[in-house]
Amino acid sequence: MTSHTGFVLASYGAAIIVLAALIGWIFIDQRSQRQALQELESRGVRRRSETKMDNAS
Amino acid sequence: MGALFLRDVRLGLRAGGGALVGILFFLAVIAVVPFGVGPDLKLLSRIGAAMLWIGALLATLLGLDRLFQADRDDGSLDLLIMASDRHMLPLTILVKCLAHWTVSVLPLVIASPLLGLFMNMEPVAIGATALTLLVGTPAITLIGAVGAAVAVSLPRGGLLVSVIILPLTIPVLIFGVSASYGAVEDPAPFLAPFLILAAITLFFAVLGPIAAAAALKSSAD
Amino acid sequence: MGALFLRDVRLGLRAGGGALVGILFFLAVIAVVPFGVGPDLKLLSRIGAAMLWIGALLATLLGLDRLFQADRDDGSLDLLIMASDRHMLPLTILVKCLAHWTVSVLPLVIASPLLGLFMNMEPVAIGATALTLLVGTPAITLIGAVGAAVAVSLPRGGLLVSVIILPLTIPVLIFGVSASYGAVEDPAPFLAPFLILAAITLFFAVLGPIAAAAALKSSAD
Amino acid sequence: MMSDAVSKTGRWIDLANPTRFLSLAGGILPWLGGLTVLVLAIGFWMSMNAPDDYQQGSTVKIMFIHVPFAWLSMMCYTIMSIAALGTLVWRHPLADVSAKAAAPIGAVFTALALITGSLWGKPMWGTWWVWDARLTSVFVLFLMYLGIITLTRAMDDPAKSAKATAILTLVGFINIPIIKFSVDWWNTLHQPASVLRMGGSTLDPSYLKPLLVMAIGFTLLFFTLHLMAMRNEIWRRRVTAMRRVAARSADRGTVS
Amino acid sequence: MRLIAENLGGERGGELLFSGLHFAVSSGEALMVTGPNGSGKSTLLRIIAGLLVQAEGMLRLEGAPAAFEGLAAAAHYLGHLNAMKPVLSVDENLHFWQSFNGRGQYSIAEALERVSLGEIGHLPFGYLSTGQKRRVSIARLLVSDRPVWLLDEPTAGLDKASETQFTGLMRGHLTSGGIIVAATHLPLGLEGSTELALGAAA
Amino acid sequence: MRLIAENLGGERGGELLFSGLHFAVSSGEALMVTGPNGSGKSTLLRIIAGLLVQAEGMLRLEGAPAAFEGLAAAAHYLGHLNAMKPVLSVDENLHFWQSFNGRGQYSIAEALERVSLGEIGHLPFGYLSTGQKRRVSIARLLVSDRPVWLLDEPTAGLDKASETQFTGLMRGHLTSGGIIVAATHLPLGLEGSTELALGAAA
Ligand code: HEM
Ligand SMILES: Nc1ncnc2c1ncn2[C@@H]1O[C@H](COP(=O)(O)OP(=O)(O)OP(=O)(O)O)[C@@H](O)[C@H]1O
Ligand SMILES: Nc1ncnc2c1ncn2[C@@H]1O[C@H](COP(=O)(O)OP(=O)(O)OP(=O)(O)O)[C@@H](O)[C@H]1O
Ligand SMILES: [Mg+2]
Ligand SMILES: [Mg+2]
Repeated sequence: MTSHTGFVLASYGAAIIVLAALIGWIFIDQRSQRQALQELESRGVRRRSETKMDNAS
Repeated sequence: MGALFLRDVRLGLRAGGGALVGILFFLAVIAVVPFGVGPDLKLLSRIGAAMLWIGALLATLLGLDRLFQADRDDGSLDLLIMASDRHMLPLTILVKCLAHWTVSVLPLVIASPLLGLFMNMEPVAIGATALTLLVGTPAITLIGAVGAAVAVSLPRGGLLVSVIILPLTIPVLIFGVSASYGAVEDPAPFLAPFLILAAITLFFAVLGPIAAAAALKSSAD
Repeated sequence: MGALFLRDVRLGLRAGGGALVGILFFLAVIAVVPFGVGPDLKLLSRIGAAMLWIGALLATLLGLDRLFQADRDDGSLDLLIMASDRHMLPLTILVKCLAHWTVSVLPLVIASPLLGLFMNMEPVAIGATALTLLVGTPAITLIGAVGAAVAVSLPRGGLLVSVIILPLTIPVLIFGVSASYGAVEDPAPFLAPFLILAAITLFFAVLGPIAAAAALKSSAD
Repeated sequence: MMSDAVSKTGRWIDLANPTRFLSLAGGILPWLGGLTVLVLAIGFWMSMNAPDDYQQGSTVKIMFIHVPFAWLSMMCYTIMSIAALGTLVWRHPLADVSAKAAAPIGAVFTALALITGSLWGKPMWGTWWVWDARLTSVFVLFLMYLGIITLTRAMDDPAKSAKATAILTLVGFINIPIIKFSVDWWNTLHQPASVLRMGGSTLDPSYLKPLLVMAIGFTLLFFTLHLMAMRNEIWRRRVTAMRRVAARSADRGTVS
Repeated sequence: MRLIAENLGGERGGELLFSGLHFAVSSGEALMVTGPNGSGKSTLLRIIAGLLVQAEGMLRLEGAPAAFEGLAAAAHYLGHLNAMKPVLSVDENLHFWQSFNGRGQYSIAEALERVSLGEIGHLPFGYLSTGQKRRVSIARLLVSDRPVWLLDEPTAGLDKASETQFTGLMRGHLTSGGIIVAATHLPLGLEGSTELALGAAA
Repeated sequence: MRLIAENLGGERGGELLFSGLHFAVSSGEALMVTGPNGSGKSTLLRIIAGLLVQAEGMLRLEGAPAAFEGLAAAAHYLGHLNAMKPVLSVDENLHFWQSFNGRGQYSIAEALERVSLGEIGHLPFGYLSTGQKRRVSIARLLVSDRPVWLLDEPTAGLDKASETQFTGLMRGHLTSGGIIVAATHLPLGLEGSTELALGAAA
C-alpha cells in the first residue's frame, strides 16, 4: 500500500507543477500585454475605432 | 465539372507522377515491415491488412497538401471561387478530390492485391482488403481536403496538413481494418464495419467538401 | 551560406507552423498504427523500429518535392544559380537540404525515443533506432534532393523522378531498420548495417548535391 | 447579400463589444478567482480525508484529480466547438478570441488527464500505457489540441486564422463522442462511466462527494483561466492593431 | 445592366484603404480605376469580384441576364496571375476555362487569332513569353461567357501592337453590351470611359 | 568594365530567335533591348545572366573588379518574378539577399527609403501591393553588390512617381560606374542610352 503513495504524490505534484506553469504563463502574458498597451498609449497611438469615435464626437 | 476532373487528372499524370509515388511508397512500407516482424509468415499474414491500410493512409497524405495550393499559386483558385454561383463550390471541391483520388490513390488500391500476396495473405482476405480500400480511401481524401483547405495559405503546410487530418482519419482506419479481418476470421463480422465504412465515406463526401469550401472562401484575399 | 540556411529554416518554421509540427506529425502517425494493428504490445514493440523509420521516410518526403520548386516559382532559383561562381552550387544545395532536414526531420529524430516508449520498445532498441535515424535520414533528404532537382528541370513533369528516387531510399530504410533490430536481437549484427548506413549517407552527401546541381543548371531556362 | 452579412457583423459588434467584455471580466475575475481557491482548498481537504479503497488502496485519491481533468479536457473542446459555431454562424467577434484562448488551457488539462491516468495505470494495470480505445482517443484529443494551437500560431492574421481554426475544430468534434463512448463500444481496460451515466451514479458517496467538489473547483479554475486568457488575447490584438497603425501613419509622415 | 456601388469602403489588414465610393457603370461603359501603388485598386477589384468582403457600403448588379445570378457569377477577373497551368498546352488551358465558365462569344481558335497567337495553341503554356502569356489570359476573357470584365493592369507586359489590339477587343466587348472595370497605371486608350482616382498612399 | 557580345545568337525550343548580335556596353552606359512580345528580349537577358546557353557567338565582361570572377557573378538579374518569399518580412527577404550577394552600396533601411517604402520593412512581403513588391525588388538591387544590372521590364506595375524615382536610381548606378541592360516596352527615361531592337516575331 505504501508503495502506492508515491504514485498519488507524483500525480498531485505533476498536477500542481503543470497548473502553476499555466497560471504563471497567463500572468506573464498579461503583464507584457499591459505594458505594451501602456507604452503605445503613452506614445499617443490610438486604435482606428477610437479615432473614428473621436472624430464623430 | 467534367472539364475540371479531366484537367486535374491530366495535371496529376503529367506533372507529379502521383500514381507511382503512391505505389512506390507503399512498396517501401511493405519492404520494411518484414524486417521488423521477422520472417514469420503467419504473423505477416495477420498484420497484412493493417499494413495495407496504414500504407494507403500514409500514401494518400503525400501530395494532398498541394490540392488547393497549386491552384492558389497560379490564380486559378480565385476564378474557381468566383464561379461558385454556377458551380457550387463544394461540388467543385468534390470533383477535385475525386481527381486526386483517381490519380494518386486508385492505382494503389489496384496494386494492393499484389502486395497482399507479398504479405502472404489469403485470397479472401486480399479481396476483402482491396474492397475496403476501394470504399474507404475516398473518405481519407475527403477529410484531407478539409486540412488542405484550412492550410492553403501556408506555403509549406505539408506536415501540418497531415497532423491535422491524421487524427480524424482514425475511424476510417478502424472500420476498414476490422472489416478486412471480419472477412476471414469467423466471429468477427464483415458486413457491419463495411457498411459503417461506406457510411463514413458518404458522410465525408458531404461534410468534407462543405467544410473545405467554407475554409477556402474565407482564405481568399 | 549561413544566411541561406537561416532563411530556409525560418521559412520552414513559419510556413509550416513551427518545429513542433514535425514531432506532432510523428505522434499522429504512431497513434494511428495501434488502431490498425491492434493494441497488442508485444507486436507493437516488434514493429516499433520499422514504424519509426516509415514515419521518418514519410516526413522527409512530404514537402521535399517543393525543395527547389518553391524557389523556382518565385524566381529565387535563378539568382541562386547565378551566384554559383561565388557560392558553389552543390554547397548551396547541401545547405538547403540541411535546412530541410533540420526543420522537418530532426525534431522527429529527437522525439523518436519518446515514441519508442509509446510503442513499448526496449531501451536499447530505442537508442539504436534513434541513432540510426540520426545517421540515416540525411541520406533520404539528399537522395530526394536529386529527385526534386530533376523534377524542376522537366517542364512537362517528372514521371521518372519518383521511380528513380524512391527505390534508392529503400536500401537506406532496410539498413536502418536492420541495424535497429541488430541492436536487440542476438544473431543479427548491429555494426555492419549501421556502418553501411553511414557510408550511404556520406556517399550521397557528396553525390547528391553534385547530381542535383547538374540537374538544376540544365533546368534554368 | 454580402452587405447584409456586413451589417449583421456590425450589429454583433455593438452587442458584444470587446471593451464592455474587458470591464465585465475585470469585475468578475477577483470574485471568481477567490471562489476557485476556496472550493479547491475544500476539495483538496476532503480528498485527503477520503478513506482508502479496499481494492485500489490509496491510489483511489488519484481519481479526485484524474476524473475532473478528463472531464474538463472534453468540456474545453466542447466550448471551443461552440465558439467555432459562434465564429462561423453568428460571426461573433469574441467567439474566435474564446476559442483561441481556450486551446492551450484545454491542452494542459488533457496532458494532466494523460499524466495522472498513466500514474494510476502503473499500479492498477501494471503498465504506464496501453493502446486501449479510451486512452488512445484522449491521446488523439491531445494531438488535436496541439494541431489547433499550431494552426492558430502559423497564421499571423487573426481574421484569416479564425475561420480556418473554427472549421477544423468543428470537424474534429467527432472525436468527443468517440472518447465518451469508446469504453462502451470496444471492451477495454478502462473504467466504464460510473458517475455520469443513465440510471444514476454507482459510486460510493464517500468518494462521490470529494470528487464532485474537486470537479467544481477545477471547472471554476478553468473558467477563471479562460477569462484571463481571453482578456490577454484581446489586449494582444489591440497591441498589434495599434502597432500597425503606428507604422502606417509614420509612413505617411502624419503621426496621429 | 448596371453595376452600382454605394458608399463602398475597403480595408486590408484592419486598415481602411478607401471609403464612401459611389459609382455606377452601365452596359457599354468602362470605369478606369487609377491611383498610386498601394492605394487599393486591386483591393477594389477583388471586392467587386466577391473575393474580399467590403468594409462598408453596398454593391449590386442590376438587370443582369437571367443566366447570371450574382455579381460574382457575371464577372470575369483577370488578375496579376494568369490562372493557367504551365504544363498543359494553351489549348487545354483555354478549353478548361471555356467549359468551366460557359462558352463565350468566340471559339478558342478565333480567340487566339484575335490576340495574334493563332499558331501556338499546341505549345505548353509555360513555354510562352511574358507578353504571350498575358495575351492568352486575354483570350480566356474572349472564350468565356461573362459580361463584366474586371481587369487588373491588363496590359502589363504587352507590346505596343498588342496594346492597341487589346483596346480594340475592349471596345468590341463594350459595344456588345459588356461592362469593364480596369485598374491601370497606363492610359488604356478607351475614349469616353470614366475615371475613378483612389487616394494617395504609401 | 565592358560587356561585349560578338555575333551572339539565342534559341528557344530549337528555334533561333536572334543571331549575329554585336554590342558593347561600357561602365556608365545603358542598353535598352526593345521588340515585340516573343522577340527574345528575356531570352537575351537570361543568356547574359548565364541562365541560358547562347546558340552561337561570344559574350564576355572585360576589366571587371577582381571580386567578380565571371559575368554571372557580376550581374544581378531582375526578372518578372520578384525572388522574395511572401511569408518572410521585407527586411528578412532583403537581408537574405544582401548577405548572399554581398553587401552593396546601401543598407537595407536606406534602400527601402530610396524606393519610398521606409516604414514597411516589418510587414510580410506577401502583404504588399504589386507595385510595392516591385519596388522591394528594386531595393534588392541597391543592397546587393553587383555592377551589372539585368532588368526585365523593371517598371511593370509601378506608378508614375515610382517610375521617375527608379530612373533616378538607374542614373545613380550608371554614374557610379555600373552597367545596365534592360528589356522594356516603355521608355525608361534614360537619355543617352543605346537601343537594341530585336526583330518581330509571333
Ligand atoms: C492515461 C490513462 C488514462 C486516460 C487517458 C483516461 C481518460 C479518462 C477519461 C477521458 C475519463 C472521462 C470518461 C467519461 O466521463 O465518460 C476518465 C474517467 C475515469 N477514469 Fe480514466 N483514464 C486513464 C487511466 C485511468 C486509470 C488507470 C484508472 C483506474 C484504474 C482510471 C479510472 C477512471 C475512472 C474511475 C473514471 C471515472 C469514470 C466515470 O465515472 O465516468 N482511468 N478517464
Ligand atoms: N494580403 C494582404 N494583407 C494585408 N494587407 C494587404 C494585403 N494585400 C495588400 N495589402 C495592403 O493593402 C494596400 C493596397 O493594396 P492593393 O494591392 O489594393 O494596391 P494597388 O492599388 O493595387 O497597388 P498597385 O498599383 O501596386 O497594384 C497596400 O498598402 C498593401 O500593403
Ligand atoms: N521555356 C521555354 N521553352 C521554349 N520556348 C520558350 C520558352 N520560353 C520562351 N520561349 C519562346 O521563346 C520566344 C521568346 O521568348 P522571350 O521570353 O525571350 O520573349 P520576350 O521578347 O521577352 O517577350 P515579352 O515581351 O513577351 O516578354 C517566345 O516565342 C517563346 O514562346
Ligand atoms: Mg494592384
Ligand atoms: Mg520577356
